[in-house]
Order: sequence, then C-alpha cells, then structure tokens
Amino acid sequence: MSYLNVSSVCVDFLTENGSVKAVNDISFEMNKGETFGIIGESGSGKSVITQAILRLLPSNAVVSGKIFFESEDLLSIDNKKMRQIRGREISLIPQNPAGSLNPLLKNKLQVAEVFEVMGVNKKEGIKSVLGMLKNLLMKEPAHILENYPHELSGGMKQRLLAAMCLSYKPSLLVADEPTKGLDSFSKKGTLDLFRHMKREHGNSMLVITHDLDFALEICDRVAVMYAGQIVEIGAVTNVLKNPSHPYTKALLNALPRNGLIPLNGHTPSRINLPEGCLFYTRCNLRSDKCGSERPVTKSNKGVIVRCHLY
Amino acid sequence: MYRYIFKRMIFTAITLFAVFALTFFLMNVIPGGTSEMILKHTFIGLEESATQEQMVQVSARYNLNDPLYIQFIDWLKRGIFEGDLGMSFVYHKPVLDLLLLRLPATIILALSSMFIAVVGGVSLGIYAALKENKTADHLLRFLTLFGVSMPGFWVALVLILIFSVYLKMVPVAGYGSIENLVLPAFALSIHSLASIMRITRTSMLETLGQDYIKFATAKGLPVNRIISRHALKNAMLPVVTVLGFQMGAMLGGSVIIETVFAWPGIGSLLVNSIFARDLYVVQACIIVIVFLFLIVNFIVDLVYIYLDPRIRYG
Amino acid sequence: MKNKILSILLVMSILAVPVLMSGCTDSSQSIDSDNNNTGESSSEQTLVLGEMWDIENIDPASAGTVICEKAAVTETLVAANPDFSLEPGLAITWKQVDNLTWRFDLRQDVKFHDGSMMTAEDVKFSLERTMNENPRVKSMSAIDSIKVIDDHTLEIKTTETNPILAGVMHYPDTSIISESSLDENGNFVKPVGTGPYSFESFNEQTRVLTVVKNKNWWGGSVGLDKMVLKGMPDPNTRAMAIENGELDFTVDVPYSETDRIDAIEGINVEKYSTPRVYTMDTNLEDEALSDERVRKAISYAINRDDIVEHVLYNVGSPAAGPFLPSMTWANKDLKPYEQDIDKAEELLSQAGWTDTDGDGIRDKDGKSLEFELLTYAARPGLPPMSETIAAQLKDIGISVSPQVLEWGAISDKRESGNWDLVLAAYNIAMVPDPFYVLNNWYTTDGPDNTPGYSNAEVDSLVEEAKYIRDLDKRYEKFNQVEEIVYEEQPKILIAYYGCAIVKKDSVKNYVFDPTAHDYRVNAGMYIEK
Amino acid sequence: MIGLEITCLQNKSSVFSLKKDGIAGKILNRKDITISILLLALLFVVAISYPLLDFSDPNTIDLTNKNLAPSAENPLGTDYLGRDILNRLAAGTTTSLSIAAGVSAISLFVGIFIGCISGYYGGIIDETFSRIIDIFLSFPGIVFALTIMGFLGSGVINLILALSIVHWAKYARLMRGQVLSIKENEYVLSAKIIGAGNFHIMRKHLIPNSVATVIVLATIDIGHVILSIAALNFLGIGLPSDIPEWGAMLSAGKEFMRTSPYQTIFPGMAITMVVIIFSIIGEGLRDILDPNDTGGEYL
Repeated sequence: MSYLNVSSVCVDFLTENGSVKAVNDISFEMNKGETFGIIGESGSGKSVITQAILRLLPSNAVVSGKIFFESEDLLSIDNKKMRQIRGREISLIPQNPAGSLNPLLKNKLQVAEVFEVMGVNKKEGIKSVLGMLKNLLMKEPAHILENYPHELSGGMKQRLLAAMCLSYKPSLLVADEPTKGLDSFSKKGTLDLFRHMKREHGNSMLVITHDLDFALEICDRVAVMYAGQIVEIGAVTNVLKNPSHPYTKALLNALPRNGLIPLNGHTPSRINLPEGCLFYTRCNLRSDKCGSERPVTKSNKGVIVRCHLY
Repeated sequence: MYRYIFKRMIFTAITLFAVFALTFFLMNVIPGGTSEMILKHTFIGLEESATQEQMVQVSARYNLNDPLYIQFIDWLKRGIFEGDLGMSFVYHKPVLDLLLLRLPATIILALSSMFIAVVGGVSLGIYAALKENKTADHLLRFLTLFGVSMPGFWVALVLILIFSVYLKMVPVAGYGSIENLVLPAFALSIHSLASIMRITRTSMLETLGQDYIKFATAKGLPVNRIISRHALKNAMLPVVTVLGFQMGAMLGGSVIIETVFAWPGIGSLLVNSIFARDLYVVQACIIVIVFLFLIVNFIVDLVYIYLDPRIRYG
Repeated sequence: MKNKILSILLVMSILAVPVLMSGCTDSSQSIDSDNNNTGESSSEQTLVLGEMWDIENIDPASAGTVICEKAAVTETLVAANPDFSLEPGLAITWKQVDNLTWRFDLRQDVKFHDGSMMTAEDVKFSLERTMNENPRVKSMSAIDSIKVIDDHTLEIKTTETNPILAGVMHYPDTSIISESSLDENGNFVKPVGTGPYSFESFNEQTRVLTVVKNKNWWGGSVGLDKMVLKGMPDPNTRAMAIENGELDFTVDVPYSETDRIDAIEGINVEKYSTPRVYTMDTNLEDEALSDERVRKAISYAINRDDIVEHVLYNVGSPAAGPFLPSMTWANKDLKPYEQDIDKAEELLSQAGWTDTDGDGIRDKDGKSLEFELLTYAARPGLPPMSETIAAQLKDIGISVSPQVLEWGAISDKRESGNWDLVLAAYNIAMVPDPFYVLNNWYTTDGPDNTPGYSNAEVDSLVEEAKYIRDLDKRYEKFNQVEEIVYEEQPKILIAYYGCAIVKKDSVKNYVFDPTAHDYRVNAGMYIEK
Repeated sequence: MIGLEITCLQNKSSVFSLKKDGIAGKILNRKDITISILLLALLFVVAISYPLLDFSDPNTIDLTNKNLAPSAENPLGTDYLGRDILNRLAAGTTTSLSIAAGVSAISLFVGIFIGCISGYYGGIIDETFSRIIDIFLSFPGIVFALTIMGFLGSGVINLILALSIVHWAKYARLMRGQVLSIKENEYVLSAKIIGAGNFHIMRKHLIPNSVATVIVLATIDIGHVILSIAALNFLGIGLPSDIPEWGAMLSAGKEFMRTSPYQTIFPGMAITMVVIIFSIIGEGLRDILDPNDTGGEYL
C-alpha cells in the first residue's frame, strides 16, 4: 500500500453556465520520502488536486474517486478527522504567500495558533518555528514574528509559510505553485529553500508547478497535466529530458532555451469536452483516431502516457 | 499619522466656519423679518401683525439693527471667546444652556440606535453570510431591502400605532424612561441596521473567499476559530468605514424621529426653531449636528487606522 | 477583532447606560406622580394636564397664557364675565378719570405666594416690567406713567386716549408678580404671584411645570393639591395620552377624534366656541376681489355648516360677524351667510365673470378667475378648511389653489402685495372690548387691516366710539360697523374657533372661561375619588 | 469558500458565456431586476399618463364620504376630505417621480461637471472643489434641505433646488474618483500627446468612461431622493397642498391614524415600494457592470 494514492479522481464545479470538469479521472501514486511534481499550465487543474487532497474545495465542487493517505480515504473521513490531518499530517505551502497571511494579525499569532489547536505548548512551538526560520536562511527571525505580514518581502513571506508548515512536522508537504509570479532572482531563492527543505527535513513533498526547470531541479517523479487529465507520469529525467507525450514535447519546446516555439490554439472548454483526445486540436502528431476516441493511459519505457502514439 | 490628525482638525475647523456662515445668512434671508417673527412667536401670536414701534423695540433688544456681517462677526466673537452663542428668542435663555439641556436626549437616542444598528446589523450580516443562499439568507436580504427603503417617520407612526395605541405597551411620546426610548431608538435604527447588515454580509463573503482563510483551514484550525479570528476582523473593516455615514444619517433622521415622538433633543429643537425663526438656536443646532457628525467620522477614521496595520505603518 | 468590535460597543453602552439610568430616575418620579393622579397611592389630589403648546418659558410677562390662565399662578387686575363684560380682579374698581388718566383701586387682602401683601408698588413694578419686556402690551396699553397714590391706589396716565386700558389689564401678560420673582441682578427666576396655585418646579429638559395649592388664596378654597402641566404640541399625542390614562385633562385632541373619545368610558369631551374666528382675508388690491360682488359671491359659495360639521367636527360654529353672539357688544341681528350657489353665480355673472371657454373656470376679458389661497399649519383646522373652500369655490367656477406656508412666508407675501386670499384664525378678544378688533381690522390704517379696506363711515364711527364712555352708546356705534363690513365682506368670516376640553369624568366642577386666550383652569376644579 | 483557482475557472467559463449574452441577457437572467424594471415602467406609464388621462380630479372632495375604509368604489378608501386615496396615490406618483427625476438630472449634471473638472485638473482646483464637496457632504442631508426649504419656501421648483443642492456632492465625489483613475489610462495620455483639448478629452474619454458608475449611483439615489421629498412634506415644508404627494398625504393622515389607518398605511407602502424598486434596479445594474464593487453602500 503506497503512501499517497490518488485513484480515478474527478472534480466538477457547478457554475451557472454548467458543470466545469476541472479534474478528469486522475490517478497517481506517491511513495514516502519522494518528491512528486505535478506540472501543467495554469487552469490545467493541478492546484485543484491539492485542494481535493486537503478537502479545501468550495461547496460547488463535486469530487469523486478515492484519495488514500496512509490507508485513510481522505474523501470519506469526517471533518474532525480531516482537521487533525490538515496541518499535522499534510500541510500546505499555499501559492501566493502574500494573500495567505492575514494582513491584520501579527505573524507570531498566525504561527502560534496552530500549536494551540495541536495542543503543543506555544513556547515550544514558537521556538521550533524560530529555529526553522533560522535554518531557512532568515536573519533575526524573532523580529519577523513581531511584524505584520505587509512588512515582509514576498520571499520572506514564503519562507515564513514554509517554516510554519515544517514546524508542524507534517509527514507530507504540499507546495502549490511555489514559484508562481516570482522574478528569476526570487525563483533562485525559492529553489534554494526547497532544496534545503528536501535535504534537511526530507519530508515527502507534493509540488505543484508550471515551472519545468524548478520541477527538474527538485522533483524525483513528475506528472504532466493537460485540461484536467494526466497525460504523462514518470521519473523527472525521463519525462522532461526525453518526453513521450506531444503536449510534454510542446511544453519543452516552448521553453526559451529550446527556441520558444509557442503552442497555438487553446485548451478546450471544460463544460462540454470533445469526445476525442483533449489535445487533439493542438497536436501536430494527431491522427483521425485521436479526434474520435479518447486515449487511455499506457505504460511505455518506464513512463505512463496517455496517447494513441504508444 | 499625526500630520493626518492635524489636517483633519484644520478641515473640521474650516467646515464648521463654512457652516456658521452658511446657516447664519440662510437664516437671515428666510421669509419673515427676524424681529417680526420673534414678536409673533413670543409676544403677540402668529396671526396678529406687528406694529412698527413693537418691531423697533424688539430689534433694539436683540440688537438686530446692525448690518448682517456686523451681527455675524459679533456673534462669532462672542461665540468663540465668551462661549456665548446668543439668546434664544423663544425660550428666553442662553442658547448654550438650551443646547446643554437638549443634547443628552439626542445623544442617548443616537447612541442607543447606533448600538441596536451595529449589534443587530453585524450579527445578522455574519449569520446571513454563513448561511449564504440558504432560506435564512434570502429572508434576511428581503427584509433588509424593506429596512433601507421604508421612510423612518412612517415606521415610527406604524410602531406607535401598534405598540402604543393597540397594545398600549409603551407611552405614545415623551422623555425620561426606557419605555420612552424603545420606539424612537428602534425606528431610528432600522435603516442603519439594514445597511450595516448588508455591508457586513458582502464583506464577510468577500473575506471568506480570501486565501488566508483557506490557508487557515489548511492549517487545520476549527471553523469557529477561523471565523472569529481571521474572517471577522477583516470583514469588519468596510463596516467601520460606513459607521460614520450611518451616524450622519442617524443625526439627520433624528430630526424627524424626535419630532414624531416629541423627544426633547437637538433635532426637534431645530425643527421648531426653524419654524419660529429662533435664529441663534437654529445655527447652534446645525453646528452641533455637523460637529457631532465630523467628530464621529474622525473617531471612525482613528478606529480604522487602529484596526488596519497596513495604514498604521504604511 | 471581535473583541475590538465588542469593546467599541461596550464603550457605547457605557456611555449610554448612565444617561439611561438618569432617565429611569426621572421616569420613577413621573410614575409615582401618575399614581397620585389616579389616586391609588395617596389621597393627594394631583391633576396631570396636557397643555397644547410646548411650555417654553415661565415668565408671565411673555408667557402669561400659561402662567396666569393655565397654571393659575398669577392674576390680572381685571377679570371678565362669560359675556366678556369686565369684573373685578386684583383691582376692585377702576374708572377713566379723564381722556388720559385712569385710576385703579386694589384689593386690600391679597397675599403673594411668598407671604408678602400685594401693594400698589408691586403692581407698578410688574406693569412697568411687562411694559419693557413685552412690546405688545406696551403698545396696547399705551401707558405713559404709573403713579402710586397710596398702598392700594394707582393712577395710570396714557400717552393717548385709550378706552380699552381696563380691558388690557385683563390680558394675562399684565398679571401681577412680586419683586421676589427676580434674583438680585434682576433676572427672572420663578413666578411669585397671587393665584390659587403657587409655582413649585419647572423641569427645563422635559418642560414639565408643577404647581401646588395656595392654601391662603384670597379667593377662597382651591380644588387641587397639585397640578402637573406637560407641554404636548401634537394633538394626536394628547389624544393617545389621555386614552392611555397618562393625562387627566387636556384640550384640542384632533377634532376628528372628539366624538370617538367622548364615547370612551370615563372620558368626556366638551366643545366650546372661543374668541377666535376663522377668517379669509381678501386682497382688495386685486382687480377681481376689489369687486364687492365677487367677495359676496365667494361668501355665498362657502358652505359654513358643512365646514363646521365635517372639517371642524362641530368644534366651533358658523360665523356671521367678528364677535361671538355671546359677547355683550356683539351685533345679534347678523346671521352667517347661507350657502346659495345660484345667488353666488348670479353675482359673478353680474360682475362680468362668465365661463366663455368652457373650461369650468369663469373668465373676464381673457383673464380667468383664479386665486391662491394661503394658509398655515399651526392650527390644525386650517389646511383641510382651505382645501374644502377651494373645492367649494370650484363649483361656482372659481379656481383656487390652496397653499400651506410658513406664517413668515405669508406675511412677506402680504407685505409685497403678492397675494389673493389668506385663511387665518384671528383672536377677537385679545382685549375684552370691541374697539380693539374693529379698529385694528377695519379702520383705514388699522394695524391688522390686511385687506387694505377703507370706508370713511367705518373710520368715523370707530373714532366717535373712542370718546364715548357710556358702554351701550359705544356698542351701538360698533354694531353699525359690524353691519357695514358684513355687507361688504372685506374679510370673509367662516367660523368661530372651537375648543374641545377633554377630561376624565373624575375631574369635577370645571368651568370654561370663554374670555381666556386658549382655556383657563379655574380654582374650583377638583378630582372626585 | 471560493479559492483563486476556482474563480479563475469560473471566469473562464463565464468568458465563453459572455459572448452568448450581453448586458441585456444578464439583466434578463436576474428575475428580480427584470420584474422591478417592469414595475418601474408601469409606474412611469401611470406617472406620465395620469395628468393626460381624464381621471376624476384627485382634489375633488366629498365630505359626506370621508375616512372610508377600502371598498369597491374606493379600493384604498377615502381620506379626511373624502378624496379617493388610490386616485391621490396615483397622482402622487407623478409628483414624486417627476421631482426625483428633476433632482437627479440637476445633481448629476452639476456633480459630473464639477467632479470631472476637479479630478482632471487636480492641484489647487481639485483641493478647493474637494473641500467644498466635503463640506456639503458633512451636512446631514435632510437637515440641510430642511433649512434651505425654510428659506426658499414651499413649491416644486424650490423643492427640486433644495434637494439638488443636497445631492450633487455625492456624484461629484464619485465622478472625481472615477476621473482620477481613468485619466491615467494610455488612451487619455495618448490623446493628450496628440494635443487634444482638455474639454475634448473630458467629453470623449473621461465622461463616457465613468458615467456608467455614476448613473448606477443615481439610480440607487433616486430612492433616497424620494424619501427626502416625503420627509420634507411630512414636516410640512414641501409642496402646495393642492399637489398630491405621498409624504404630505401621510402627515395629513396621521391625525386619523386610529379612526382610519389607511391614510397613513397606504402612502407609506407606496413610498417603500418605489424606493425598493429603484434600489433593486440600481444595485442589480451595479452587480452587472462591475461585480466586485460594493461602493454604492458607502455613499
């Protein structure tokens, strides 16, 4: 029984214009201690997965499938149990650190409050956070806790969040778009942060990102998502060094160093999906079959890929 | 921040002066010469026409003979340096004493209505937000629609009709006891209560959509704590900003409500004095009302600064 | 945050509470006074009276109607009978020695509430005080000087022949107070009078006036131990208050309510005519109204009985002349104009006003017969009356647009001459003597002659009457004047003003005094247990 | 609790849907707005047609049938002079709506003009105007109007004037805000660069782009104007009494509150209904024009 097992999960959002298929029959496994990445464009539904795992989805979301976390089905346990898992077992380093800290409360309070519910002695908790902050390469952490969020830089906020999450000693760390909207310099900082976390703490990490280089740097295995589906899963080197799926290829070609070849067309409407391959309209290797029949995932040279080519 | 406070003081002063001037000259061009109206309202009764000699005597007595601007300057001088706002023609006593007599009534009324409005509005607003799109929510929103749309004086009359006339639960009008306060305070609060509730609901929903709420959940905090510690404070900011306006609305409304309930406050004093051309009283009332309004808004700003660190340090 | 919001609210409530507390204490007082008046708790007779105006000040020199007539704290030199003939008050006798000199002999046995005897000095003091406090008294009385002959005799010199001086001495603002009413700097503190009730307290915030029995009143025994006067300017409030038992005695509930309230067990309503008349002034400068026929037509078009019944709910009565028939000097032959549409239309046609363009409104050489009818809201009968009159005049093809304005605005319009009709309720016995009204209303330069009416005969009649000291002869002249103006209708009299006295059945021995300016509380009134 | 990802998803989908139906469609989607607009239209028909159509004169009195309860021939009963209440309410519609329209028109014009000038030129001009605006806003409206009416005396024109003097400042302030934000846009700058005249820029760019928001405020505000009209007439300084007006009917009726409550109840209902209609439409429009703005409440 693997550590985190996501099997055939679907997430639909009911909007006034109809139900939107955000995540479409996704399955993957993740082993203890490994760093697993999910990559894809924004809107591919990758962040929805993290929210599905932590059950943070809004009321208009319909989730089906199973998510096993150490033999617990996260989708079926009651709220109280879930609350105990959140933060302690699985904790989330949210995307947009700026928005994830309550602007009106001192950082200290926001850090400490978790310890209250966790029943950990506040002082202890704070101390551990301070330690954490220190070895996350931050100067005078004590001072930082006395401040309000708006007095920290983006990078510091992120470190603070990371420190919080780590200090709760979770077994699984979920990082949602850690590099979203960062300039290359702070990207570097984030990268160091994550390398550091991986090296020092060795948690299992689920990293959601659209940043291939970042993934390449820190992930052991990655899944590539397109239009709510996983199109390719495999060891990061396999997937990103010699991709199988046309979409993965396209992604790589779109990188500056590969000549910045844009991917034309746009993702299909998620309200009424075409019955063929979802990438059909944009694929340059498509065949008639792709238009009519949706491909299933097949295993091929160590990677799992969802394409008729294999 | 101190600079800001200073600026506010200056502005308050300017506004007050403008109000002084405006009302003074307004009052002096109102139909019915001042001296004549004083005569009619205090000595000879409305319908009798005043003889010249009578007018002269009055004008002399209340030195109304000087040109307007002189009167104005005198009045300002006395007002600022001697705290003497002039004599009430109708009540035969210094305006200041009159104000001190009437102010408490208005303040009690305004504060109790504000209290009802804030407590009721905020709690209902939060309730509605948490029950978004449930029946309770729809019902409350429907009611608030009425709350903001009903004319205050009408509400007042209907309340009197029900609670004083039919149920005989509270006295019709008057001043002095809690029973007297209930109806006016409620009638005056309804409008603000409704709009405060609306704002609370909207901003509460907005706040609940924020990432830090989601992160708080991800941290595994129980819902009630998330609401009380994270959502509430943020949701209150917009509410605080409107409190000032609401207070203004109430001061305005009190003019009518006090008249309906014969509540001996500044509002009813103002109305009567306008009709009776009690010049100095009218000015004083308007100035007091405007002053209260400015003060309240000032306080509100300070509260806001106090609540939001981004402004405090930014 | 919650804590902070709470703290804000806390502050508010903290602010509010003490004041409310103070409120409570007030209420507790008012409550036990209520108990008193319902007589459950004590045998003390307290009457709670709902006064029709706000009680704004308690200086008899300007607020005589309250202090003298309603609270019965002070008294005047001269009193009057229901037929408005004068009778002794604080003065036993008086006579006009010559054109400019009057002599008043005072009662010897009158004590002020502070125990001191009332002397001519006191009278001189309070009259002179009133003179310079109150312009109206000054001009009415035209007093030049007051001379003290002895302790109980005064001689008053007037600047001009003033036949009504005795009458003026019945005017409440001339009521007599002791010098102890003022503090050492001469500022008025409280009224110390001679009346059946003596001043106890005046709560300036709630404007409640309390007076208590004057045990040694010269006039004899006094009915009530205590009287609480509450200013309640709104007729509705008074009505509801007496229904809820908050009051024992009040006046002028909404006219429409009188019959309903009278029917209520334990409350009775009495309707009286008071010396005030609903009058429609016509602007004689106006080309149409300057024609006597038009004015008479208007007078014939108005259905006074309907107005009295449906607008005034019989609080009042149709008016003929400017004086109540009950007044000794009134011209008893005059009868109110009966509505007579045909006559009215005939008069208008004679005057050349016909409806040529068939729009229902009469016109004459292109100008249609339209008037603005101005009135004011201070007296509840007026606005509906103006609307009724407008509707009634429409039936004879006169278009009238009624407007309720501030009185100030009305008098401005009048001074500018830019008006047609003004509906008002004028006092007809400010002073119990016909000279005052007839002179002010109808003589060419009478101060209240708003229509701008001028009739040499009227002028001379009034002038003659001025110097006649024999009352019957004087009244004859005045009757003639009444007859002339009845014919010419410069002021169209609609109805005599009414007053509805509303009191609990337990209130006994109340006597209505028509000569009072609203109503008068008589010493004999008491509450029956 | 709605997360970013979701909202952006929804926006995506609604982006597609926007193509299908524009503003009109969105309005039709909101039943409440549609209904209120229909009602409003009905009111306007009444208001406009009333003087033209030959109803019985709302001022004809019938003293013998006064203070009647609702009945077949007087659906809402009669008032203290036997006038048909329904009839007068209908006539009152004309009064209230036309006056409210007048007030909004004037204060919109003045407000937009001043707001635009002050926002566009900035500097000392802006300072001055802003102060003036603040001063006007610091008067509780009804008190101000009351005083002015006391001075102008009653009458339709005076009422419109008084209320406009009270209301224009709101619009000015809002307009100023709008202009301040818009004038930074490229197209304005470019217009400046190609040397377009100030008034041209205001006319062609600033006003068109900000007017929508101001109009929305106006729509909501009409409700308040109608309330003020009623309030002033209730206090007895508003209109001549031969012009039927709801507030005046109400205050005249309050004397008969117990014997015939209809004279008090029905006018009040009429006022409430109209105000509700306007606020539903106004706020509905606001939601549609820019969903994430709650500004209206603040003014």
